[in-house]
Amino acid sequence: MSDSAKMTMIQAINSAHDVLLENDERVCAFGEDAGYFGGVFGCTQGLQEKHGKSRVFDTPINEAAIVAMAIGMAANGMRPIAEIQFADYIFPGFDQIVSELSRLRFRTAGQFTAPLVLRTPCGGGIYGGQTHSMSPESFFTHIPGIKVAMPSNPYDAKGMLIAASESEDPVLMFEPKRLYNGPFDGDPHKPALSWSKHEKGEVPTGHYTVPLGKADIVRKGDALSVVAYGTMVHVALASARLAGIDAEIIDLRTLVPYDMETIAKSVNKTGRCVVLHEAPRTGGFGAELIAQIQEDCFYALEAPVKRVTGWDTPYPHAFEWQYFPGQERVTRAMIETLEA
Amino acid sequence: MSDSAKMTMIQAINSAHDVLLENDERVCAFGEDAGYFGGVFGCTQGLQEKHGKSRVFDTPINEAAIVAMAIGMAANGMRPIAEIQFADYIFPGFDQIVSELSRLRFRTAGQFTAPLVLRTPCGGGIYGGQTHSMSPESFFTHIPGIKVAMPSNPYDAKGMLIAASESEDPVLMFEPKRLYNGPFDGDPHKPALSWSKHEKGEVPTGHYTVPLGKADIVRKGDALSVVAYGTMVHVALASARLAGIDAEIIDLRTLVPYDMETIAKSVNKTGRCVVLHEAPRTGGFGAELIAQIQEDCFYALEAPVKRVTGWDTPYPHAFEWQYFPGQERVTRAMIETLEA
Amino acid sequence: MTHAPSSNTLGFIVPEPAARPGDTPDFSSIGLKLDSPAPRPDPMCPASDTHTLANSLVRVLNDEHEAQGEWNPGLSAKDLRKGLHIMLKTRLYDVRMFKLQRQGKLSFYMKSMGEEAVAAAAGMALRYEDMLFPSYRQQGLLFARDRDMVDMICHCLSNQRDNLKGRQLPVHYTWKEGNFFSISGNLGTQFPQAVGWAMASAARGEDTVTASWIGDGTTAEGDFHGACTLASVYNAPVILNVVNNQWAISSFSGIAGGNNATFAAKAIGYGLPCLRVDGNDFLAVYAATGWAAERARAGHGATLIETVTYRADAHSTSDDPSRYRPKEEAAAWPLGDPIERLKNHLINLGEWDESRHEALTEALTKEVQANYKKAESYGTLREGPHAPVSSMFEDVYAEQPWHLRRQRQDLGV
Amino acid sequence: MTHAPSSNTLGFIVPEPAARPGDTPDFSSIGLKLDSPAPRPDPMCPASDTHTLANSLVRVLNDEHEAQGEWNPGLSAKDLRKGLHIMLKTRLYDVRMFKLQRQGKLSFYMKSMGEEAVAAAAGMALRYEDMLFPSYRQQGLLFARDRDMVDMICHCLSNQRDNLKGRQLPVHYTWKEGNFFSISGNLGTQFPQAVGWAMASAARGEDTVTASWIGDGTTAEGDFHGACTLASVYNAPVILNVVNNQWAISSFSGIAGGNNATFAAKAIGYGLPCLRVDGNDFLAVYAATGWAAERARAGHGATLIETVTYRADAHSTSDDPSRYRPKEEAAAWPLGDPIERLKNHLINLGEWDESRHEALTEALTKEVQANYKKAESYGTLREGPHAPVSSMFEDVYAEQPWHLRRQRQDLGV
Ligand SMILES: Cc1ncc(C[n+]2csc(CCOP(=O)(O)OP(=O)(O)O)c2C)c(N)n1
Ligand SMILES: Cc1ncc(C[n+]2csc(CCOP(=O)(O)OP(=O)(O)O)c2C)c(N)n1
Ligand SMILES: [Mg+2]
Ligand SMILES: [Mg+2]
Repeated sequence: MSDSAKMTMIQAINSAHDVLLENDERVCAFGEDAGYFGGVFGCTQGLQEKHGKSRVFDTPINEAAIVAMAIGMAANGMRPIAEIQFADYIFPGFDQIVSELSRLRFRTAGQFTAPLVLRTPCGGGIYGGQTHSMSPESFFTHIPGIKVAMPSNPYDAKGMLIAASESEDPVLMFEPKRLYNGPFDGDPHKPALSWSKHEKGEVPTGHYTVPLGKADIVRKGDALSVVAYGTMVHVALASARLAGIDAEIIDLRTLVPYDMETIAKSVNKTGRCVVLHEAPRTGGFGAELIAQIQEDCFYALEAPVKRVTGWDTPYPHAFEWQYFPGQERVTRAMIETLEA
Repeated sequence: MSDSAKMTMIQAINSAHDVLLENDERVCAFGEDAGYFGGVFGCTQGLQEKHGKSRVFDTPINEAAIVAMAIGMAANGMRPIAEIQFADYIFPGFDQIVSELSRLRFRTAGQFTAPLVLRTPCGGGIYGGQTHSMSPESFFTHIPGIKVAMPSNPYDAKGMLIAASESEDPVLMFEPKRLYNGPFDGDPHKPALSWSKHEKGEVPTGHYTVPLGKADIVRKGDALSVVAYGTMVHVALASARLAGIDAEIIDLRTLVPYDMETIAKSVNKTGRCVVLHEAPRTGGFGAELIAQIQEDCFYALEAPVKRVTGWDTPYPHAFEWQYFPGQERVTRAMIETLEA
Repeated sequence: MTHAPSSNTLGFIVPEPAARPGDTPDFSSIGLKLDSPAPRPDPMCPASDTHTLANSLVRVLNDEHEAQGEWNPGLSAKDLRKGLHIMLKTRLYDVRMFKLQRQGKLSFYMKSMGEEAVAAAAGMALRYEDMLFPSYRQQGLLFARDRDMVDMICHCLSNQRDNLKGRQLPVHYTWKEGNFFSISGNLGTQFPQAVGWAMASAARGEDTVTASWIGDGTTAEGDFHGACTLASVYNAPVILNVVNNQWAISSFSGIAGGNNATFAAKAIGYGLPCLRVDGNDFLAVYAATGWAAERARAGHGATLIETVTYRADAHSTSDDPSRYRPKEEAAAWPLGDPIERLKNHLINLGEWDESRHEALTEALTKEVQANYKKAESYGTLREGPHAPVSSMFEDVYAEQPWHLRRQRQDLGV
Repeated sequence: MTHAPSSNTLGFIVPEPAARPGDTPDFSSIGLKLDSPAPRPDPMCPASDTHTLANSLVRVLNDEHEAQGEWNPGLSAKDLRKGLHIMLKTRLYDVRMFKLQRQGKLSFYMKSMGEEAVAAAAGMALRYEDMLFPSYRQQGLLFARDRDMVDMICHCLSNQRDNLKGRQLPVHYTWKEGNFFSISGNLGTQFPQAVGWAMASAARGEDTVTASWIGDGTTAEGDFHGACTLASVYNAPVILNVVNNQWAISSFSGIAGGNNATFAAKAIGYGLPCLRVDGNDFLAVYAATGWAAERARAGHGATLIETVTYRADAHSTSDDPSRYRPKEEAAAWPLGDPIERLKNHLINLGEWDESRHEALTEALTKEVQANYKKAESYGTLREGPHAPVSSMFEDVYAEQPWHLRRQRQDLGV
């Protein structure tokens, strides 16, 4: 059994890189400011010094080129892990992801593949304004051929990143930046919490994986099911606890392919469900989950499945907490669903 | 009352441009091959000759630059209508759409706006393979700040394009290319039909609008509701007719903002619903519709809302008709929903 | 500057700056030819006549603080003092705002310290009707156009007087009345938009010019290429400025390709004219901007200008430059400080002196402080008051559609 | 070629080709200096030593069909005949496939008529281990690497032997064993990918080279800029080819900026070396490719090559060029036909004659026909047989996830 240590999510992600770079010479990591500096959040800090400049390096500011370079390298036998500095800035690379990365295996009938990881910090809660706060996961869940994941804690972040890099498929990993340094339960007025006091802040220092495609039931309950991922997992937990609701809370972890088996089992048991995400509502990933839930669990459902989400507006700087789907809204949705 | 004429969808779109260019000197139209040649489908044919090179012109092959140029022009008082040659090629411009076009009014508190139209042919059915067949509308329905539309016939195409260009909001109009030259009911073995025999092929030659945001009930019925848009409207009509199902068929026409009032009224009446689109299933726009339908009509629903969609794969060249959600699958879904 | 890579071993190269923390600053490799002043071609010349300028440097102020050479715009002492005023105001504003961020009053801030001449001189060289598409480091343009500083601070505080209703990060100004476009947080996106704006002006037969600014790092984005392509193809009346301040965030200009060619040289491949300018020389930036504006206004199309300068402070309040470059680098920067240089030039001319400078500094410091106090009276980010919460659901569309109305109601506002 | 735009009225310019349908073809403006042959710099030279070549033309075969000058690669008669063979095979294959599309056997086709030398010569100049990232107009590379023509046709027919299982449009070949990447329908995307591939080769210390090709129109895409930036910054062993065949679909090279600078000149802004080559001169393309490959293989990084040629036929089977350019334009193209020129050169050398040429033409025509017959026996797009329908759900992911399994079951396959 390997040793473990208290880690923040940043340290856990850093450690995943380190393990991967150590174990597999095909792995390399790059991105804007990701080399010498180690990334604006420090996720690759110290790794260039340790593993060398051709393994961990800076890139020009061109997200399309970053993705394309990663595709070319991955197709040619490497295992790149590319950082997009903020999820808000992934869109110049969208074409390379939709048109190229996701289809390479399919259109070449498996002759060429691009097993790589794109990772990027997402979500609000740090007063980043509309260009440092987006949760754009839903744009990517509609792309056949890539896997999409979002961990909610250091343990999962490391295990999923290792699993992603070892997967034969391209994986896009969104990292809720508000969770980087501590869990966040949606209450901005409370002092910041630390991962060191959280059980998922205890992270093995060596190699391990958390499988993609498997959700985690983070709280057992019988009254209703809550499907969440990323920061919203913590908001759901706090809301249920504070309101004393016997909610079963599912941390989805992987969005594509999502763990419908776990969701359906829970919803078939509880008969009620709320789906949460920070991204805007219309066309958000919650819609997909609900469409599938109502199809697979229709006869068990005793109330409509509610969504609690960000609004259909850009993330407004001054209204961070009116935008963020916090405890009040989550609790209200749970109660309404219980009473419906 | 203005005169009317038989028009294909291409001619109707061309006529909309013509009317707009004639009426409003702020209007201009451009795109790859859209100038001298008049577009690879002919949607702007003859317009450069008639209105001049500074009104209708060719662009470099750079979809990001096309969108950006249109934004700059629109912000500076023009009313650009830009063609993206195929919807499959819109993604290099995705960043300009998500990060810039959609947010300009919001982030400037209304000081600057970009009232422009992006139009692009979408959808399969012409053996275009995976890069000339996409229906990417769902990527855009998750972007607050733009309107998204997809007409299903020449009359609507012209009226909606004029409405779009006269709207103060940016509008993205998807044109199902399989409908350009005639209605298509999903049966590839039948000889191609012509718009000249279709009532919606009769198009006023002058100015008129079909309002954005309003769905069209193209067939009244009591047994179940079918929500469709674009080519799938015709497939739904043919399927209901051939199977003798008393379906109410709603041509959504505008996806954002969608006409929930019309949908809810119908579903509350019929208690059953099927949602159709050609785009892949996971994260498709059908999911949004279903999530909202089950929320707003939960107690009226007698069966789960089914989706009939393209598969979660790229559009495969040789399996055009196995991929396309044709009459057989649509009929089956209607029957299953009726029997559920 | 263009050279064959020195390696002939295999493996790819990751460029490194000449100095990292602990090293002695070294600017010998950046190819500044300070001795041979660049000639001034006729503004209506063929683009190719400017291409040798890609590897030289347009300068007016020499090391003795004299204005010299063909590029000397011959500004009056009054205008020179105005330039100094704008730059100094920019710097003192920045200093104060940065400090206020540290005190928790603002969420974020970005200074333009060391590169104030870029915006101040361009702002003065352009006409008020000329349209500006700046990046986040040209706040000087606002001062050049006399924007109310209280309004600027109110924006940075996201308070109830913020003309952007609290929707944007600090520093991301918009000011339509001043012909100042909306600053985007997304790098490079405004460059091709500026070309579109310029084309619309041209289409209406106006003789206004549009100018845009991006950083050295941002030239790597696809939008840079799109802008240059559009500007070249359509002969748009636009000035495309690359502010080469040597650094992106932690990555130096070599990571954007700056080791292998100047940023001005990128014009050559588009057949655009280019100027490479001493960005810390107020007069040179003024003259170069004027040259490009005159050309564009006459229907001769776009110019790419590289202003060579140095980001003398952190990238933003989120940054710590001592982690990736020597602390002494700013002081070692061979082109000096733009304020000092213009000040010394004015003193040389007998049109300024140390005590007037001190007095101005003090007056501006007080002005900034007073303006801050006034702005704060309209609220702060943390304490409010802000725009009404319901305004968050406005301006997404021209009219609020049903789903946003529902969402607003759901929030109870 | 770089010049000041002639307009000095306001309004933007939309460039027009010199001739439209009905006009007399006119290539006087495209700036081909056929008289002054380009010098051949040392392949290890500084990039800047090549930059004057951006406005000249690397040629070996003169108008008298003699091989001359520094760039003459001195190929053996055997190799010259091989080149001729590849080009002729490409052309006859194209002609036949185009016709078959017209007969409804294929859904779509794209010829490379008039520009066969580009792929044939590069294919021969590179090593088999060198990696190819072509566009859809370099089918000649496959012939240069002796790909089985039956396999190629089976792909175009989407039949059961199609190595892409019917998933791709015709002409969008992939052939891993031949170190031939997947052709994308999306323009330009493969250019920066090729740089990434090259970097991986370099990282492993291999001395293979990667080559990619895009068209003149495609240089406008952001990915072109991304590729050049990456290639320059990381000194990647890659050859970036711009095939300037004068036309995109209906838009001429001026709409991509080609009126204001050559495509080769775009290298200058990246500090990359460039070569501008007579693309209809088999020997020149061979020599230029060899030069760039030698440079890259030695660790001196990337080269941008512009091959100047002419798309002598329609863009694709969906196109009708007579609607936007004079029918006689191909015949008026000043650089002639690549096959004719190499043929005449061989005849000049006494290594070929008309009757051998006729015999080869006949043999290749028969070969193509026989291969088509054979390929057709494996099925056609319309009639099948194809890969099993269930294969549509494979290769989306390495393993089929539950939702695709469900969808497959839903289709009943
Ligand atoms: C598309 C995009 N990618 C990344 C970022 C993050 N980012 C903000 S500023 C910056 C560095 C920009 O450097 P440069 O262009 O040189 O401008 P400077 O800050 O030096 O003025 C980066 C990478 C962004 N804002 N937008
Ligand atoms: C991203 C993208 N935009 C548009 C198209 C449509 N399209 C296909 S080929 C073509 C013209 C390309 O011209 P060029 O690059 O000169 O190549 P050529 O066909 O002449 O070899 C266009 C516009 C596309 N395939 N991909
Ligand atoms: Mg910079
Ligand atoms: Mg071409």
